[in-house]
Order: sequence, then structure tokens, then C-alpha cells
Amino acid sequence: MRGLLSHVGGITWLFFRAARYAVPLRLESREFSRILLHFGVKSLPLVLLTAVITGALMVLQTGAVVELMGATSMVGWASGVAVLREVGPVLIGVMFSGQVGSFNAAELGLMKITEQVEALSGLGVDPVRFLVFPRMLAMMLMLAVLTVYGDLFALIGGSIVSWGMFDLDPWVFWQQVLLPHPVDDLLEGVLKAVFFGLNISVVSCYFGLQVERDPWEVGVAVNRSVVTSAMGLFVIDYLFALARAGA
Amino acid sequence: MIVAQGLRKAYGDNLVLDSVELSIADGELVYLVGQSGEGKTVLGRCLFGLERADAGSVRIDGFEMVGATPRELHRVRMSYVYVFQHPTLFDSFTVEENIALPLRYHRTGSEAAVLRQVDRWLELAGVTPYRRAYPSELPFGAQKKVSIARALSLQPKGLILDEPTTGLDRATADALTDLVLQLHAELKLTTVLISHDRPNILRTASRVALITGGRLVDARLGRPAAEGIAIEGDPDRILARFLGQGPVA
Amino acid sequence: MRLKLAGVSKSFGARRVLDGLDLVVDAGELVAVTGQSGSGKSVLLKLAATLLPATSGRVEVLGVTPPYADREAIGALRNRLGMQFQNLGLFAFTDVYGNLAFSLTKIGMRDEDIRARVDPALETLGLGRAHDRFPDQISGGMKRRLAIGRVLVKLPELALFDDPVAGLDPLTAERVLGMIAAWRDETGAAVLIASPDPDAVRGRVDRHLVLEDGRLRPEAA
Amino acid sequence: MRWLGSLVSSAVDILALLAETLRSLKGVGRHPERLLAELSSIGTGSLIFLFATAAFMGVIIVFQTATQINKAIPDLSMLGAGFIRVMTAEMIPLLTGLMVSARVGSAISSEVASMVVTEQMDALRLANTDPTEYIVAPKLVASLVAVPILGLVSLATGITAGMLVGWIVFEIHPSTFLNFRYTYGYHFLSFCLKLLSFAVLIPLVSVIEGFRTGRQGAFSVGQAATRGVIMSSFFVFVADLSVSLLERGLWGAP
Repeated sequence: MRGLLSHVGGITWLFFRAARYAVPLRLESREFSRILLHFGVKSLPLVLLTAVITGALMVLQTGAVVELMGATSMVGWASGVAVLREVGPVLIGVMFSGQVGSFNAAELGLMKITEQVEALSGLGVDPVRFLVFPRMLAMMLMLAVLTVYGDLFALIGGSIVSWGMFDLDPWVFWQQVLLPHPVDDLLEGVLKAVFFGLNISVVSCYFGLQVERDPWEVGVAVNRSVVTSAMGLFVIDYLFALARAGA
Repeated sequence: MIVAQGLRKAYGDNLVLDSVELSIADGELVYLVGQSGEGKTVLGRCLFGLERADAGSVRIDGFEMVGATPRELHRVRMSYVYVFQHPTLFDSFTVEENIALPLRYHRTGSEAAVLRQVDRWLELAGVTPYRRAYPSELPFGAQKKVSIARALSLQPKGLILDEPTTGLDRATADALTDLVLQLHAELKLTTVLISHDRPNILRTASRVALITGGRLVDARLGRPAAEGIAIEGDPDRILARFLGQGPVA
Repeated sequence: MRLKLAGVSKSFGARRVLDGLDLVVDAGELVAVTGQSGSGKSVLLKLAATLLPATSGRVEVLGVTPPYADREAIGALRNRLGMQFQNLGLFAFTDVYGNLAFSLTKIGMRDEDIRARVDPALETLGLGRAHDRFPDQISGGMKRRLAIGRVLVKLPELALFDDPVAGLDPLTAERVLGMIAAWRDETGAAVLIASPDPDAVRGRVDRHLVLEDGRLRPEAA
Repeated sequence: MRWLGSLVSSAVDILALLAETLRSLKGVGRHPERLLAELSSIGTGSLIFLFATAAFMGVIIVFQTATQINKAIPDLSMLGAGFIRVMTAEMIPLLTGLMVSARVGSAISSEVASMVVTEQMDALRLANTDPTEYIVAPKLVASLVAVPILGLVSLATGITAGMLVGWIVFEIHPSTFLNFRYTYGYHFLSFCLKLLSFAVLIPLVSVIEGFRTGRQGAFSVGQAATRGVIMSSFFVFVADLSVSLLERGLWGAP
């Protein structure tokens, strides 16, 4: 328990140290664009594929329940809300953390082992400014964009299943998704994704930089990074739900 | 000028440095040697603020390193750059970008000025042909040279090289040692070499600081005769045994 | 003859590492193989340890062609071999004592016999106080001694050491090689050592060979 | 399309490793200490983390659906019935699978990769010990024991957490909330099927990714850990969807 608290403290502290470079903005653009391209493109196919599956699953379940309540025509509405606002961002966040967060933790851990981080500070370069801050911004942006695409793919998956399983015309499905207030739902999902991205980036940077010298520790860092960011994801999601209830 | 007094460092109950005294003048070249695990790297790291000594004092150009804040240490470490045993280059940056990194980060000048500087360090380290290559495409010896060039880009007063020739074959090790000697002479760098490369120590060292049992033996190597080496300041002949060669005089 | 390789080649995909190599090591012999990194020393040792099959050529280990496909038989043969790996291969799931005892249990020794053999070895290796620590809790030098000791306590008929003096200074390297030589004198085992540094082994072995272009040649003194 | 090819070859590797592991399963009894070690690292290591996420999920779902329903028709009497069904058939299995992938998948991959890199696997073979029997088989058995139990307990945790929110925030009495009308026998069957398939897939996929490693020390270990999480969570998704579709196809109606 004490270990957990000290990690949470360390993660918060790392966040504040990195956030200092936001105002005034001091961004290492070379590293920022590299991360964006390298991590973002890499994670796209698998995230989208899982998004399609997620959409299918959501329709299977919500569809069945709505059907039980006797309103097949509501399938699109129900799954639209579920995907855009709730399940989409969370599951895409989990996959993103598994793919990009863990890769990031491993990369930084490796840089620690090969003394690259120490060499950086030896050259008067602040690792937090050079490594952590660009990653933080990049992952927030990346996850927001991925969530928009992921939502789209999830709804495509959903419309296919509701067509095949519930005989619901895709046209009707999409009308239902788009009719109520999809923009609000989408925006809320994207805002959530930005926070998820912040969570994943700071957590994975923190555990990556915790590595000292043993290769074995890199595996531990990846593990802790994924586990902790998943926890963080649910906590953030919960806070959002609370905030909406309050509003 | 680097002056260490009464330096002490222990890990648990393992005393690695025990009241070590060492003084290195500006522009001097010193080898730090010792058996594996005897703490020559620890001494190097304590001297230049990568590790905090338990007791004693290290003054670099009059500035007290033990107990200094990280920010102050940073400033000193930019003028005495530590070159790690592994090349520590950024895999995703080309050689040129690696060398330009500190210059661009510290906004030292216009882009043209940065590139002119990079030219100079590439030339000095003899790695100009690798300019656009990525570190993983370079032979190990060239990677080490690039990491030296990167250290030079800050125009430091001194270099500390941690086992620069470990992992290199004989010819490359000798060439790298010659490069370090040449840079030392040309740029008047204070140079500390942490090493157990016996042939090169015998070939090039004039002053050797040996760590053994936490203590430091400060010895001078002379080459009076055509064959053999004279070692002064080694009453217990520890260094002589380490180098596998008895004193001539 | 403890080890006999005749016209042995080994390729990984298109890359040919060993190319018609010949080598004989007799009982009681201490042979060193040096060569640049990447010249195939580790492959040669793993071949001798029956961990890799040859692409072509004759391999005889302890007088037999290794029966790779027969689990029981190859296991029995491996029980009579020992190897220190370049990356040490220390078992992370057990402590120092367990590392030394592991292969002895596989030979079928009883617990008290194992203890009688391992306990004194722990002292000789300077690992007595660390017997219940795990490999990630001991220093680099201790790890290396443990890896070498693990070969010695097994009392193999053919012992293979892959770069036993890596990263060691000349004095320590000399001590390690001396320990291996003394053990050889005592047990009469055949020993094959690989090292990238010809200076480290020169004059301390019975035969010094150089691996180059996939073949062995005597070192020109 | 390269990654699609690698997915297919992964699937083939999984089957091959499964066959090999099953063959050496009888050896697990010879090393009870290995099985215990794996049980404690797979089972107890995942507990708190998994239960916390399950509780959060229960709370969030009840919260969200209740507020949505309240807007349309202020009748929450059937909320519990729908919630329990969705939790049993989909949410808890998927969550358990993903969280175990994150927690255990990366750990197994990096453990195996570091065993390959440090040549422990070679050392095992030279000590007349089959790595499949000694390392892989205990992981599979431990996972088959631990994962279903973890799933059951997180189901209980998630439903309890949801029930408490329903009771405290929305004043749905537990006796109304704990309604199993929409949860049929085959939902529980697919719950079990999903967990069992995850229990097989996660350790095997992670072991394969661990073995599929270069020899560049820390670099390889980190890469393997990353691939372990990604591939095992991906296969969790695939298995989950397959079972859900199978369930729907076999029983048709809701």
C-alpha cells in the first residue's frame, strides 16, 4: 500500500514537472513529431480492429437487452450512446495503454539502462523537458484522434452486427446514432480520451524512468505501467460520471 | 582544477572509497585504474557529481560538489562532460542530430552556426562520413567516437571517459586512445580515463591513480629506458603487479 | 576423446557461421578458442553442448553422436556436460544454493549428497554468505563466480566456458583461469574455453586456437 | 497487411504450443513448487487490481444507465436485471480478460524473454530439463485454475458495487436489483467458456511472444513485454467475440 502511495506521489510530481513546460510552451518539436508518427501510426491498425470488435460486442449485448424490453428500434440509439460516450473511449484507452503506453515505458526503461537519460542530463538537457513533455502532449493528441476513428469503426462494427443479428437496416441504425446529440457524446468521449492520454503518458513515462539497470526491470516497468494506467482510466471515467451527475 | 579530499563512499557495509585524496591540474591527463569491482567508476562518478559521496569534499574549479543542488551540479557537468561506457546515442537521431542536440537545446546560435559547429566536431572525431547515418548502422568504435564528439559540442573544459576501450578490438582501442590523446593536446582538455586497458595504459599513461581496497595509489609512469616502464609512487608495487610489469628504476 | 568435430558446418538461414570446422578435445585437455565477436565461438560451444545441431558434418560428444530426438537419451548425455553461458544463464527462480544444486538433482543425487558437494563449493567460490540470495541480489562478480561454479560442481566430463573472463581486469581474469585449470587437474575433465581476448588466455591453456572464417587454426605465437 | 499475416502465424504457433504443453502436462506434478509459484503470481498478484476495476465498472455502468433511463422513463425496476445480464455475459469476462492480459501477459512475456536473453532456457535444457514442462506447463495449469476464480470473484464484486450504487444513489432496493430474469443458463455457460478460453490463450500467447525475442538484452525484454500485452489482449477480444457470436448463433433469441 505504501508502495502504491509513493508511486501515485511520484506520478503526480512528474506531471507537475512536465506541465511546467506548457506555459510558456517549450516543446521539442523534433521529438514530438517523431513520437506522434512513430507511436500513432504503429498503434492504428490494432486499435481500429479491436474497435470494430468492441462495437460488435456492444450491439450484441445492449441490443439483446433492448430487444428484451421490446424495442429493437432503440438498438442504434443505445449502442450509439454506449460507444461514443462510454465503452469506446475506455476500451480504446485500454488498448492504447497496452500498445503505446507499454512501448513507451519499455523505450524509456531501455534509455535508462543504456545510460542515455543520464547522458542527457550530462549534456545539460532536462530529460523531463526533452522526453516526458513531448510524449505527454503527443499521447493526449493521439488518443483523442484515435478515439474519433475508433468510435467510427466501432459503430461500423455495430451496424454490421445489428444488421446481421437484429435485421436492423444500417440506415436506420446510423440515423439513430446521429439523431439525438451525437456531438455532445462524441465531444465528451474525446475530452475523456485527452485525460486518458495524459494518464497513460505520465504513468508510462514514470515507470519507464524508474528502471535502474537490470533488463528484467524493463518488463516490470511495462507491467506496472499497463496496470496502473488501466486503474487510472477507470478512476478518470468514474470522475467523469460523477461530474455529469452533478451537472 | 579538481581536488578531492577525504572522499568516502560505502554501499551498505561495503566500503568502496576510504578517505581518497586526489588532485588533478587543468589540462592534465590521468588514468583511473583498478580491479573489477574496486570502485574506479564509483570514484569517477563521485568526482563529477553523478553520485553523492558519503563524506569528504570535491572541489571543481573551486566549487564544492558534495552537497550541491542538482541545478548547480548541472552547470559543472556541462563543463566537465562524462562520456559513458556505452555510447548512449539516441537511436532515433542521426549522427548529425545527436551532435547538434545539445546545441539546439541550449539555443546556442543560428541553425547555420550550429551546423558549422557540428562540422568541426565531426571532423575532429574523424566521423564525418557517418554524418547522416543512424547510430545502429555504425561500428561500435565509431559510435564511441560520435559520443565523444557530442560531448565536445558543449565546448567543455574537461572530459571523463568511462572505459572508452572496453569491448573494442585491439586496433580500434588503440585508435580511440590516440584520438583522446590528440583531443587532450589540441583542445587542452583536462582528461580523466577510467580504464583497465593494460596495453594502452602502458603505452600512453604518465599519471595513474589506482584504487585498491578503497585506497588510492597515485603513481607516475616514466619511460627512461628503451624497454620497460619506471613507476614512482607505488611503494607496495600494487600498480606494478596490476600492470604486470616490475619497475625498472 | 571427449569431443570430436569433423567437417562441421552450421548455418543460420543464409549466414554460414561454421564452415567445415575440425576439433578434437581429449580428456584432461584445456583448450581455448579465441576470435572476433560474431566469429561463432558461442555457436561452437553450444554445438559441443548438444544445444544446437550441426547443419552438416560429424559431431561426437563423449563418444556418441548426440541423439537429439530421443528425450531420455539426450537428457542422460547432457547430465554429463557442463557449460557456463555468455550471459550466465543464472536461474532467476531460485537462490544461489538452488542454482548450484539444480542440475545435481537432475542427475539423481540425493539431497544430502548434494548438500555435501554444494556447501564446500559455496565457500570456495566465496558465496557462503550469499547462499540464500537470488541472482538479482548479488554483485556482478558473484554472478560470474556462481555461473562458473555451477559448471564445476556438476563434475562434467566435458566443461565449456563461454567468455569466463568477460569484463574482468587482468588480475581477476588470471585467478578465474587458474581456478578452472586447477579443477581440470583434479578431475581430468576436458575443458573448452571461448574468449574474444587472446591476451587473456595466452600461455594459460594447453592449446590456443583461433576461430576465423568458420574454421579453427592454431594461434601464431 | 503484414500484421494480419503475423496474427495468423501466431494462431498456428498457439495451437502448436498448446499441443506440446498438453503432452508435457503430466510433468507438472513433478514440480509442485513451480505450480505454487505460478499460482501465486497469476492469482494473488492480480487480485486487488482486478477487483478494483470490476467495482469501478459496476458503479459506472449503473450510474450511466440509471441516469439515461431516468430521462426517458423513470422506472428503474428492471435496471438490475439488465445490468446483471450484461455484466455476466459480456462486461466481466471481457474486463477480466483484458486486465489479466495487462497484468499477467506482460509479466510472462518479459519473464520468458529475459530467460531466453540470459540463456536460462539453454541452461535448463543442459540440466536435462524441458522448458515446456518446467516453465510453460505450470503457467497454463495455474492460469486454468486462477482465471475462472478471478472472474467469479470480480463478477460478485462488480454486481455488489453496482447494487450498492443502485441502493444508495437511486434507491433501488437490493431485492429489486438482484433480479436474474434476463440472465439465462447459457449466459453463465458463455461466461465460463470465455474465461476458460482466456485462461488458455493468455499464458500461451505471452509465452510465444516471450520466445519470439532477439538477443539484445533489455531491448528485447521490453519489446517482448509490450507484445505480450498487445497480443494477449487482442486474442482476448477475438475469443470474446467468437463466444458471443456462438452463443447468439446457438440460442438465437435473447
